[in-house]
Amino acid sequence: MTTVLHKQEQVTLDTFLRGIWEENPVFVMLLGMCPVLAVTNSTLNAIAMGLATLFVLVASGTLVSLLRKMIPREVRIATYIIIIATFVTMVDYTIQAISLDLYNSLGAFIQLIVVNCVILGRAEAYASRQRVGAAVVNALGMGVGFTLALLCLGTVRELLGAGTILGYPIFSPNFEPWVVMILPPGGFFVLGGWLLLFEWIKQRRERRTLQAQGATAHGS
Amino acid sequence: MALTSKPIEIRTSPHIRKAISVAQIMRNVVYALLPICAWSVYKFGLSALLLLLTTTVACALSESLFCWLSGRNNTVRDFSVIITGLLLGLTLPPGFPLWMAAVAGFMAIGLGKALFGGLGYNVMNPALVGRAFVQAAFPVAITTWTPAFVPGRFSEAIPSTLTTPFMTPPDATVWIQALAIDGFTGATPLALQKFEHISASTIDLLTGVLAGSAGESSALLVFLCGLYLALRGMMDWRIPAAVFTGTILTSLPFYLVSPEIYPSPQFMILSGGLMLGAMFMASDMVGSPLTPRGIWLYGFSIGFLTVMIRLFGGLTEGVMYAILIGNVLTPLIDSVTQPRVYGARRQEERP
Amino acid sequence: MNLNRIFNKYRTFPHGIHPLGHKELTAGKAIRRVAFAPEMVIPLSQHRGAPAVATVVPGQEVVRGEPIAEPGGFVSVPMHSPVTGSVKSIDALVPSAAGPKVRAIVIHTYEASTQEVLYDCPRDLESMTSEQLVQAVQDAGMVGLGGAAFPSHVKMLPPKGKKIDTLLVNGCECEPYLTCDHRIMLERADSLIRGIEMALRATGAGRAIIGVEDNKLDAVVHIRSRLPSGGRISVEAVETKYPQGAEKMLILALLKQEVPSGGIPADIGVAVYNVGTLAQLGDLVPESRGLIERVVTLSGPGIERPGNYLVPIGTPLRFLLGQARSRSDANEIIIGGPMMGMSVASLDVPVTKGVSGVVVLEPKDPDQRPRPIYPCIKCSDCLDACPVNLNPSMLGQLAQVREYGTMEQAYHLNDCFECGCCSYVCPSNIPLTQYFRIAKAINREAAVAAAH
Amino acid sequence: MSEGVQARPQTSSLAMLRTLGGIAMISGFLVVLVFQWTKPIIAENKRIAIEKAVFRVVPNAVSRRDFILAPEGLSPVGKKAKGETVYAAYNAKGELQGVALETVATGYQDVIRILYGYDPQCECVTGIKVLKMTETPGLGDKIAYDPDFLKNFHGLDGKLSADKSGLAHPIAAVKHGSKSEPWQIDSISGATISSKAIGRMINASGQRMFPLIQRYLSGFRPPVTVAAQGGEPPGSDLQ
Amino acid sequence: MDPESVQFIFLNAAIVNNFVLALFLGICPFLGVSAKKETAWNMGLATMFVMLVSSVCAYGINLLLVRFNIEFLRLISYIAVIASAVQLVEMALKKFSPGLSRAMGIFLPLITTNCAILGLALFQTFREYNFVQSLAFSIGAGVGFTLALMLMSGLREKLELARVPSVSQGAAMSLMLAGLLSLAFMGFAGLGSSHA
Ligand SMILES: Cc1cc2nc3c(=O)[nH]c(=O)nc-3n(C[C@H](O)[C@H](O)[C@H](O)COP(=O)(O)O)c2cc1C
Ligand SMILES: Cc1cc2nc3c(=O)[nH]c(=O)nc-3n(C[C@H](O)[C@H](O)[C@H](O)COP(=O)(O)O)c2cc1C
Ligand SMILES: Cc1cc2nc3c(=O)[nH]c(=O)nc-3n(C[C@H](O)[C@H](O)[C@H](O)COP(=O)(O)O)c2cc1C
Ligand SMILES: Cc1cc2nc3c(=O)[nH]c(=O)nc-3n(C[C@H](O)[C@H](O)[C@H](O)CO)c2cc1C
Ligand code: SF4
Ligand code: SF4
Ligand code: SF4
Ligand code: SF4
Ligand code: FES
Repeated sequence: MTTVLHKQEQVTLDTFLRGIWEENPVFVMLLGMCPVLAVTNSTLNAIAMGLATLFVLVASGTLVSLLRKMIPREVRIATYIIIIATFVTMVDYTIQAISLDLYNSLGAFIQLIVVNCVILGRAEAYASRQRVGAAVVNALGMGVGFTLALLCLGTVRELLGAGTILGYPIFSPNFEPWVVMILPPGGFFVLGGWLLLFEWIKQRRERRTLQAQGATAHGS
Repeated sequence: MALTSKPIEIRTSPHIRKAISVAQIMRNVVYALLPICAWSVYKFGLSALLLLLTTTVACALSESLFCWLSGRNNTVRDFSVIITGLLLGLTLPPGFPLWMAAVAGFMAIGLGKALFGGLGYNVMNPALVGRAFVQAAFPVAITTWTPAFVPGRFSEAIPSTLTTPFMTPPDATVWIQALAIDGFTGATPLALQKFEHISASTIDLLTGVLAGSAGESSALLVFLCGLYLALRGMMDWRIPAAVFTGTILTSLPFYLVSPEIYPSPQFMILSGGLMLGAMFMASDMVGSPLTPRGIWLYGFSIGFLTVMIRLFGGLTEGVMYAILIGNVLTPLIDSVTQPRVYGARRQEERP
Repeated sequence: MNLNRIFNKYRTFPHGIHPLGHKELTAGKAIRRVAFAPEMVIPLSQHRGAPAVATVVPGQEVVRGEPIAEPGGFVSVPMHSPVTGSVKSIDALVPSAAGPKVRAIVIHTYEASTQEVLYDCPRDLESMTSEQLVQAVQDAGMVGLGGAAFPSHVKMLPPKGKKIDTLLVNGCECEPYLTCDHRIMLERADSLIRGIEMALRATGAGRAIIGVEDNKLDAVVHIRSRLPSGGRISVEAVETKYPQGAEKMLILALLKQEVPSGGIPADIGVAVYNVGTLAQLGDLVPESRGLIERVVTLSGPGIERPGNYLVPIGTPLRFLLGQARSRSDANEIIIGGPMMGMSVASLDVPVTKGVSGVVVLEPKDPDQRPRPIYPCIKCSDCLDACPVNLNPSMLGQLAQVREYGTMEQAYHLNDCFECGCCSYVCPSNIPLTQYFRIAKAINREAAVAAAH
Repeated sequence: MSEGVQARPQTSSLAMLRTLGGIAMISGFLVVLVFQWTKPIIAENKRIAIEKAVFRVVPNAVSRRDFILAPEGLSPVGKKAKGETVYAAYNAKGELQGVALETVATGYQDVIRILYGYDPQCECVTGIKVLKMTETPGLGDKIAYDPDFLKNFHGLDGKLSADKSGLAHPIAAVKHGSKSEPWQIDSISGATISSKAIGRMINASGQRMFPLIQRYLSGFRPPVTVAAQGGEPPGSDLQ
Repeated sequence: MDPESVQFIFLNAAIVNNFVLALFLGICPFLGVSAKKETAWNMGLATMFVMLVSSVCAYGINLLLVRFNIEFLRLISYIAVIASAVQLVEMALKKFSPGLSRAMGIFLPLITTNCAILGLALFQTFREYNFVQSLAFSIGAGVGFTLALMLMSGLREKLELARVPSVSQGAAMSLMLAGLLSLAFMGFAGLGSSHA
């Protein structure tokens, strides 16, 4: 078996930060959308889902990276899936043990972490090529990025849809919740809204830089 | 000769145009809606007036805002946004809190129109997008109906109308009980028919003395206003015709089998928002198909879906959702009903 | 859709539009001659096909009716001098209605030039074979006077394997303002019938049907009263609707047949001639004369003395409009009708064989007022107007994003004959027809580029 | 590029199997480990959940025992009998306080699943608890917490008909404010559909199950010791 | 309609609780492959087909798992068996119906590991559907997925000709459209439940 040589990445702060901003799995790469939309109707669910995904990302990344020299190319995807499914099953039972209510409100989406493209994608594109250290840091970054994105959605949806954050009322008791936000359309709208906001900021910044360049060109 | 003294214009053929433009059509639709608005103000008083004003102003302001944000010319003057505002107001319950109505107007334009590029590019009826949004956001407020012809309605608004923004409206039942109107249950004719199997009389439906949203009441008036537009060629009469056909053909078999449970086709057509929906909302050309066969299919689907939702769905009224579904079906309908071009060879003759 | 369709008893085609006719301005005005212009301009390419080749030299004297150019090929026709005078120049570049400058023969008119045609020679039609007849038609310089100016003799020879069995005579005159065909049918019915019989012989067709819109029932009655016995020729009224006069629509209305997409009428055994064309044929061929004048309607709100004029070919527009007293605030001058005609950029453009009318519009006309262009609101009015059942809305949207290939492949762009109905009805004021013209031109260029 | 040009030696099937097998072993080991560790905790969680629910719908209950009830007879859970699982609830003295039953129907959005208590003595419903629903928040979901609505089920009439084959009066939800009989449920205003679904499902379940409960009433013997009960809950959504 | 009945399960999975628009399953392909009607249709067909296969597989495996009391291996075995079953069927398809295989070809591997497929298998297990119910559920889910995909692709094709503001082009627009579709589908709530 030949191992294709990949450039081994130095572990830097960027290895971690990349997953949070530049390559944010949700807002930039649009991966793993189903859990993002499905479980973010409350902040608690969002956190739980994020942590569960984070755990599976890190654990499977570690294992894949450790075993990367031993896994034949032909069966690598199958191997990754089995590894991921294992950790997901572990998380699944752990959450059941922690709280049945939480488990019920997350529904099948904990088990569906298996097919979350973020995890398989990381295993295939990064962990299988990098040393354990880099793989873990990268997975951590991605997991935190994913969790943060879930939080972005979860807080907005819970705040508007129920007037609470983590179950604690934020507004005056008479606040009229916008029920649509915790219903399916609300998930799409809030994620779409975040993307619109980011795009708007991006375009504005580009315009500003262009203008700035134009101004300096004039000045010189 | 004087002829050369002035520059002559060069245009391409055709050099004449039918003397009717988009702004003109839109203005006439507004005219056609005014009698309906007037009737609803007469019926529900100050609250209805404030509601219509709020939705219209909210829509117009949102349109200006989004035009400004995207650096485009302000398009309020083409009047289409006024139609959106008025229709939105007409579909809401008369006592709907004004702040929610403003949210509806903002969503109608933002989510339903500006997002896609404005007039002509929206995929769904903006007014109904606005209404569907608040229906999902504030399900309680939007199903709270108040009685018509309340004494003193011109001097005093329904309490829920003036709710503080972002707050829960006061319970309407207290106010209604205080009025002590005989037999008012807060149920629309459709709800009565669905849950109690009591059909309102045709005359009541035609003249509209019953509870319901500001615009869903007098079927006759709405019909006449729509007729005006159709006769002036500013609305495609085939769409309402197809909606009515679809409604009748779908509801008739049920009615014939068990008239004690299922309502008659004429009740179906005259009750709820069907008349307003068919005449003014399904007929919005932007969201309806282009092809002749497509137009019939579209109208028929709306009639069919309306009856299905009314008879077998959870909601009492299905017109809004039927039209929205019709709107999203439009691209598919269009693509399967392209007309046969003159002289086109038949399939088997193709090489 | 309109109720008219249900109550009208005359045949027609689906869709189309009903613009205001304005025919009352000129319908009652008998054909009158105009004076000769001091200088006549005769472009060498007034027709479809190859340009004619000049046979005169500068300074040469010509008499009215004398050939001055010979055909440049089979799909081409000779030219004849409309006046007696001297050739001032050949190959001069003069403005054309379409815009670019074209080559032309310029003739200086002698003051003494008379209306008498000095160059003719009567002949016996009965003894001529159909080949000889076709040749005679070409020698007469005849092209379609209905607007397209396609050499008439070409249409008499169907492509191999095809046979013409029906002659349709197009007396619809569906364009607003124009009444020249109407006057010809009223005033020259006998010439028309002579021309039809000649065309029947030349093509070998068994019958001829004259189609006339029902706003000209007087013409129907008049022609019926002059028809020869035998029943080979008949007159049918059709509904007044634009573009009833387009040959594909007329064929559909009268014969319930469709010309296959991309084909010509000969494919289904039909040849279509304009009434003016055949009336001229009936006059010219027996005398061996050439086409040197035609009836032109001058009309529109910008004209003080509207009417039908017999205009020598080559008369510059400036001279003609002076004769008809054009108003000074006229803003748009159209050669042809307002639906399909071209607005001219220069008054030095001469009247050519294809010019059926000159319409002068004014800015205050309600259908002329400038309006903003809106996005397509999908009102489907254009689909209900398009006589060939295209989807102009979709075509227009595709044109705006420059999807010209898709327009042709998926939406039958090439079946559009640019009648203008879609632009006419569009409430958003989108220049649809113009888009389609551009799209076709671009596709043609792309195809040419691809062939090389 | 040089690696690409070299023919890659085929990985032997043995190597593949070895790897896959190894991975499978590891994962099997991990899963079993976690499963074994969490099993008792989860079981305990489920037991508490069921007990909470049962004790909520049957007042004064402190212990429970699960039975399978079918027209053919009553048998304790565990024996492979076919029928519906019911939860008998007992007070501190070991007397039968009531029976908790599960039932479903479609509400406004989707299926609603509830647990409700039935007291064979008074022949009435003693309470309900919504186990699962997706009704509209603020409207349909009031069936779970609206005190006025829940009051309907404190002593809702479920008397058997004379021939003991069904209910004397069908249980049904009526429009808000028009309850006039003890077997009627006063609907929530604005959520008639959800309320009617509750009425419908209790009626359907009651018509079938109440006669059986009455017929086999003597079979509902209390557990031997209160604490010994529990164990694996029956397969159900009850958690 | 009885909530356990086959018709109800079908209708519910296809429309009322549409997999994509109400349950958020299969969002990635829904956003990724809905730009053109043609590809959307092929993707829909492929998904329907894989759903049917995986539903049958999952039903069979679950019987075994319950029989041997090893439910904790459910997730691992589902995903492994579904993946290999689709692989097998794909090979068979290539052999017997190359045309169909070409149309669905590129999508099959993509689908195998997506939430809609695994979600379907898990849901039918949680809901304890019998074999016929599982079939109805999988066909309904497939039809619903295809419907959502076709509607979305129609809208997106139409909007390709629109003057969309630069900010809302791309993924944000697709999500908003999905939200609007989901909003419109709320009208079907409760369809099929009787209210008498
Ligand atoms: C390239 C070309 C070739 C044609 N060939 C023939 C022909 O062979 N026979 C015929 O009868 N007409 C022929 N036509 C004439 C057309 O059918 C038609 O009568 C002419 O273009 C004028 O039609 P219009 O005024 O409707 O545009 C041809 C036209 C064109 C443009
Ligand atoms: C939109 C359109 C309208 C036309 N209208 C007329 C008409 O009213 N009368 C007419 O004779 N020809 C009309 N034509 C031209 C005819 O199609 C056809 O070319 C002509 O009748 C052939 O006769 P000709 O070659 O003698 O001119 C129209 C063509 C088009 C494309
Ligand atoms: C967005 C929306 C959500 C609704 N949700 C529910 C619901 O969850 N449960 C319910 O019974 N009715 C719900 N309804 C109301 C029903 O459609 C119906 O109008 C109501 O049940 C009739 O009850 P009433 O006669 O007491 O007003 C909802 C209505 C809307 C508009
Ligand atoms: C006959 C007719 C009906 C219309 N109906 C609506 C409508 O229901 N809702 C709406 O927002 N605008 C309506 N409009 C206005 C306009 O078409 C609408 O704002 C566009 O959808 C915006 O692109 C209507 C216009 C006409 C001519
Ligand atoms: S000039 Fe042309 S368009 Fe006008 S009537 Fe004659 S044929 Fe028709
Ligand atoms: S110009 Fe072309 S597309 Fe427009 S109506 Fe005429 S034939 Fe149809
Ligand atoms: S594009 Fe127009 S002008 Fe050119 S040949 Fe075709 S019909 Fe004639
Ligand atoms: S007539 Fe104009 S606005 Fe109407 S559909 Fe056609 S192109 Fe669009
Ligand atoms: S996360 Fe559901 S399909 Fe990708």
